[in-house]
Amino acid sequence: MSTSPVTLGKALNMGLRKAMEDDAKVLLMGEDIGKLGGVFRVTDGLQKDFGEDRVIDTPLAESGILGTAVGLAMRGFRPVVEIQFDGFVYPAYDQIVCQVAKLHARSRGRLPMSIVIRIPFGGGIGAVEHHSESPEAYFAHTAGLKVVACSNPVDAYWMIQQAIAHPDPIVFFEPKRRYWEKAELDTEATPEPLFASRLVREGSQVTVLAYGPMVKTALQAASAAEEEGISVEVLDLRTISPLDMGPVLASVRRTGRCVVVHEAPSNLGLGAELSARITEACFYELEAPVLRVGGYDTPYPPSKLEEDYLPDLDRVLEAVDRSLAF
Amino acid sequence: MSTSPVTLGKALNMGLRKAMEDDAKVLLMGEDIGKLGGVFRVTDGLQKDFGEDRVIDTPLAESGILGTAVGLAMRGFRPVVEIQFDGFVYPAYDQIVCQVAKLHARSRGRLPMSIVIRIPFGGGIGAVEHHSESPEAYFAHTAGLKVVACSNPVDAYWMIQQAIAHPDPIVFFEPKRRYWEKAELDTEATPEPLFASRLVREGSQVTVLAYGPMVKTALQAASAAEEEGISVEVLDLRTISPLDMGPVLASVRRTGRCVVVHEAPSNLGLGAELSARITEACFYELEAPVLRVGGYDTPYPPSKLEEDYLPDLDRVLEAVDRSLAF
Amino acid sequence: MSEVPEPVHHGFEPNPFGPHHDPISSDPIHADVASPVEQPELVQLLTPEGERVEHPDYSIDLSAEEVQALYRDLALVRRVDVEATALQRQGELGIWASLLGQEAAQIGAGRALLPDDMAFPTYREHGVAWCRGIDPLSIIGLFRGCDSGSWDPIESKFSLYTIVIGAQTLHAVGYAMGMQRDEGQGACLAFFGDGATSQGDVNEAFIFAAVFDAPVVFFCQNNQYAISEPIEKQTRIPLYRRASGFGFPGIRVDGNDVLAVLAVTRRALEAARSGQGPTLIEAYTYRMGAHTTSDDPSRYRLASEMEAWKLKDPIERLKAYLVRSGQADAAFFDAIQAESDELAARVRSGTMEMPDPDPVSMFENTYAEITPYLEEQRDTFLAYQAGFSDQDSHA
Amino acid sequence: MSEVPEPVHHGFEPNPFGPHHDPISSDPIHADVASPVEQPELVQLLTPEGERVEHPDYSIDLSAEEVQALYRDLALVRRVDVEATALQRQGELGIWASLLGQEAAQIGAGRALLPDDMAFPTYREHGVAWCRGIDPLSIIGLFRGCDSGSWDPIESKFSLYTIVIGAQTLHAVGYAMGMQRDEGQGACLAFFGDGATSQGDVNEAFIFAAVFDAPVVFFCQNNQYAISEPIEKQTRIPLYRRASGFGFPGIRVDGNDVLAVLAVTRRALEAARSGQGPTLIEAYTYRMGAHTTSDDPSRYRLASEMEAWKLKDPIERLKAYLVRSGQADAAFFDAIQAESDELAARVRSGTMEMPDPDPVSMFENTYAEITPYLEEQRDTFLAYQAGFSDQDSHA
Ligand SMILES: Cc1ncc(C[n+]2csc(CCOP(=O)(O)OP(=O)(O)O)c2C)c(N)n1
Ligand SMILES: Cc1ncc(C[n+]2csc(CCOP(=O)(O)OP(=O)(O)O)c2C)c(N)n1
Ligand SMILES: [Mg+2]
Ligand SMILES: [Mg+2]
Repeated sequence: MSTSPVTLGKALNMGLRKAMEDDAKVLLMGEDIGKLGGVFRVTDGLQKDFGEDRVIDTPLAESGILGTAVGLAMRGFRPVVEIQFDGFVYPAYDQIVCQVAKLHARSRGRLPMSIVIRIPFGGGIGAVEHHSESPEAYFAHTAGLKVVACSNPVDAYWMIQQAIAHPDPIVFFEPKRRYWEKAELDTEATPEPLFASRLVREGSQVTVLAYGPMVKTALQAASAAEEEGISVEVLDLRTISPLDMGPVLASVRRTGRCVVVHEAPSNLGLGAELSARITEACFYELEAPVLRVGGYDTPYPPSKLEEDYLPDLDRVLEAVDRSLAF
Repeated sequence: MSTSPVTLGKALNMGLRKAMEDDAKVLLMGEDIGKLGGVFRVTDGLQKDFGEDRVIDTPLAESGILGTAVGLAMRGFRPVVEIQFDGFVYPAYDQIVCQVAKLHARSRGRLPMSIVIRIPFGGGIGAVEHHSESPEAYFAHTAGLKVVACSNPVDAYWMIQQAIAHPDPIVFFEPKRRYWEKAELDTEATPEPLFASRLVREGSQVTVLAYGPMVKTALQAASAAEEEGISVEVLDLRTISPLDMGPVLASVRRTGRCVVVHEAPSNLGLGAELSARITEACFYELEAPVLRVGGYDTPYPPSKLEEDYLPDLDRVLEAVDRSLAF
Repeated sequence: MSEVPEPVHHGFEPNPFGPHHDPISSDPIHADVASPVEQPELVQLLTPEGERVEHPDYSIDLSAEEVQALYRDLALVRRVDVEATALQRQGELGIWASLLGQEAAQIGAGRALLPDDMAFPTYREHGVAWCRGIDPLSIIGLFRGCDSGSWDPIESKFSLYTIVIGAQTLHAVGYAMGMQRDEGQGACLAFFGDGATSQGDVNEAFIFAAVFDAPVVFFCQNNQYAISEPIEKQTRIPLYRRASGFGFPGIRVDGNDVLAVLAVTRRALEAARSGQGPTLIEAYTYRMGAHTTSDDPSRYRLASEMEAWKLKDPIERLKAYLVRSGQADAAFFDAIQAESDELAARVRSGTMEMPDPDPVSMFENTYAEITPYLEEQRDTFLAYQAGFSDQDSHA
Repeated sequence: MSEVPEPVHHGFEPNPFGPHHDPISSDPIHADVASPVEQPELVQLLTPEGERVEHPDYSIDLSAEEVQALYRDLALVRRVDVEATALQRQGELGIWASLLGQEAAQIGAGRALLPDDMAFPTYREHGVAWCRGIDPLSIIGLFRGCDSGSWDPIESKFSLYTIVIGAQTLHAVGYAMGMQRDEGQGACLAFFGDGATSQGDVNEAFIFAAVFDAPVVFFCQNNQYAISEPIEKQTRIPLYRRASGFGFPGIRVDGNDVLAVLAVTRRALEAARSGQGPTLIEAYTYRMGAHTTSDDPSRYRLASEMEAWKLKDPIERLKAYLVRSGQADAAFFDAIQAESDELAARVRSGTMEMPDPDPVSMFENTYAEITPYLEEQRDTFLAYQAGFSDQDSHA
């Protein structure tokens, strides 16, 4: 019996451990990931067990981390990079967008670029600025990268392993405010594929799309809607780039209505792309335009205001109602 | 009589000169903008006339350029930064996204952040990699920034001055392959406002939205369509963030159909946002989904393939036909 | 803010920045590489035991009142820090970044500033903020989540706290370039940590400052750790030597000796103001507390290390000097203690009473000229909020 | 590629990297700051007049054949460069970045590489590519717009050209860290220009290399300009001294002296391979042509400067040495001339005959595992293309 309740953070830790055991080329790199085990303890104990050569406390320089990860990947290693917080990935943006994303294409497929960039993302933990951002759209707009987000411990465990084993560079978003949430994890189950969305709650009237931290919010909204007699279907996108449109379109064709939820600012957030694709594919089936519930188009506010800023159950419900009113 | 034919590059040069004459706080910063006058000669002669203190050849470091521009802006200057090519803005991404975009909000409005970031963008000049990118969506998704693109010499002359005089940070995109195109410029005319879109060709059947280099392409497509008996309306967006939705929605309400054209990759490009907003606002008026003609979701290809990669007249027409077929 | 005294002014030592000497040896490859193990001497004017010592290059001559004022600064900022840590533990602050152990580095640097100078802090320079007249409650507001720093950075000549490591060093250089271009008489003082020296931005700041001879002093508090990572993860050689690779002077000062820090920083600022460009000061000190209240230093460092540094405590040291030299008596220390407690009480009550920010403020300052799109979002938000309060009032 | 000879191997000089000496003077603030004006001596084994000189620290002992082989390298890469420039002028290439004047720096460095070493070029290292056995036509393909470099970077141990300034220096350090972690016997050689030294990435590369003792040699070709900007816009002091700030050796070598470059680079690579970490080599040279064929150097530099550097031409210098020392006769030079012309002809015809890339290739290598979304775009594209050729065939 291999099932036990673990937190999302612990599941990631277990997944990383498994990936390191399975493949000696897997290395972890980042700031404070060694003795400290990372500020969220996701790498706890790994340096002790795998040594300083495989769990590398790097200098405090994100471009340096990604740039050296590129060199290690060229040499056949599989670096898994931890960015300490979402807001600190930008110094590495050039290396990610111009090098990590492009080297496979530039080398006509000759340079392996198996890099996983782990980013704890999103708000809701009462942090100071730069610690609560949702930069996924920046990466999803970048050809050459793949982008995924886990929402629960079971996915966290499997997806991190799948991401590490995958040949393409992947930006792996972790919902930081869900690190401490628990679920039963069966480490001997057969995982779902990495680049697949999942129907997490069936419903008939409105499809709600979410990923990462917002999946739970969407599910809560669906429960609340049920009490009001509204049947909401919820999909956990899991993969942000490429989008897995099959299940999304199937659901929207059933319900005729769709609401997309994410913490990132609305303007040019994932909701925009989903709206455009769904509308193009389901033009005659849609009963209402795809509606978006996102962060406002302002810098992430001081934490006393984050509850006002972040999409919550009520804002999702409000959008569901608006959709139904069309 | 103040009208004369000038190229887009020259118009920018004249606009910069005028802005520097009008306000002693205006400084230019960048690589090779002094004696060389910039690789596109947009700053030609300005260092000679305004001195090295106001036209600053910086060290070769984009983050350094933007970071020092922030300090100069705090001190009350109005730095106008030249990024040599689109693909070289990423080392400065952190300073732009975390500092330039946020300092007004972080300081509760106390720190002036009047910075213009000039970026020659787009392809079509047969360049090597990193010299043909269209990164506007990255900036448009960033709250705190404003983003505009000029498409012709007249706009170039006025918009650069308006951008410099504006209190907020602006990413100013220049269509590099149009630098050498000429138009009559009346320097005593009254300019249109900076954040306004413009109807550039009237039509009744399909609205085509474009900005920067693609405006000309859209106009060519409209002419070709006319020969086939199709009436295409073309809008030059001019402002990318904020979008000026008024004229866009008015046009789409008239035509019932819309095609968005840009060189940037389609996934999460401006077309996505425009599609989402137009569909939400004109849900019952649309005869077809908003269609997008963009770059493919691959790295910008070697120049021998750029004609295949870039949206052209034919691809716009093809989308117009598809829209009409709905 | 009435609690904060005026900066102490003094005549400056003669300018130490003469023509540079090139120490190239005959063996080119070893010309200027330091040994990785050797620890250089640091400038010290006060031993850990509080004995006043002379230094061949740096001297300082302060009246008893001036030394007392420094002691008062140190004591008060530590007291505020302790209170803020307690407030965080009690759930009043989201997080707190303690300056414990770094008071002398910050007060020495902060008191070296003249009115025209501009300081660029990280997130830990509460002591420098104090010297610039910033109400501690403004600092606390940031850690409580009310704002991103409510002081006026232009008025107070103290820029906003900067959390993205190293970014502010470039702002300082840019601001200094501005000073070169207008009537500026001042210099900039850019703060950063040992870990920050690894960031590209900090190195680019060195380059811009050197190339433009910008009036800026780089003040690195080497508190031995970047969160959990010891200094060896950032550099092979003492940090102050980084400057030599960029062609400007670097110096290491005992960061727990407020007199030495004051003397060294004054001189570097004066050099910057007089057109000699940048200096790098490495204030060698120790973070006696956790990185922030979220951190657990027991995971990465030994208690014995802390014990060793306790003997170098910056406040005990100055106190010993004041006592030993007869410049202060028990009554003085009692008065400071009383003032500290009063200040702490004010900080505590001020924190508890601090109003939450108005939600609509998040829309208001995104731009100097708000966009129609954001106006719409704001109005929708306000209507939505009003809907709730309607509900509330109807319920 | 049959034209390229095997690298010349030699015994290595005794390891020069002993324990470091610290040149700190008694005046701390001036400890290691160089004068901004003074130009340090550079390592030279051949005077501009082609006279063989000795250097106290660096020596080299080559057979006549070996020196001839170096001459051949220099002459052939220059000839290819001239041909490529001509091809660009004739519209066959979009742009060309000439190495004119930098041949000795590149051949000296390239020939110092051993088979296990890995080189990381900028966009100008055609000479190094040559030493790594890359067909010049592969280089030309990039500038013609056919690809981003068609050689196999792993096979050839020559990474892709990197246009984003400085990015490759971090790749080199990462690759070197990989060598430390597997059975690697080699070292990395990272190329960059004088302008690149201002980029954060390059400085971060210095830090990572120093902290991890990575087997990497940083090879900076100081060709005096970053496009139009002279070296003074990037640094106050000679560039090789940058390394001292990071705690590893830096050395300046006459970049127009192929023997000196070879000797210095070999020794630094050997130090790296034997676990002593990084070295910075500044090859002091001159870009005799334009930055690229798009550039107009007359806007920013004087013809007289060029005249002065012509006297230091790297090829003339080696030729003079060969002649003066009787190691080569007219027949040798004639043969090289003939070989050059043949090579140039092959490059020319190869360029003209170079097939355009298959458009569908732009979709194929974006990912190792293509996404369904991109597959759809590819299929749409293919159908759309097919539509046109249908039209064509119907017309
Ligand atoms: C760009 C960036 N990366 C990572 C972080 C997370 N972080 C916050 S403080 C810190 C350590 C800073 O160390 P140091 O510069 O020595 O300053 P200290 O905290 O010791 O004063 C890190 C890694 C950050 N704030 N910014
Ligand atoms: C990040 C980045 N910024 C700007 C450019 C444009 N650019 C191309 S070459 C060059 C000058 C490089 O100078 P240097 O490093 O001295 O190399 P050199 O060309 O002289 O060999 C510049 C600014 C670039 N390629 N990358
Ligand atoms: Mg520190
Ligand atoms: Mg150069």
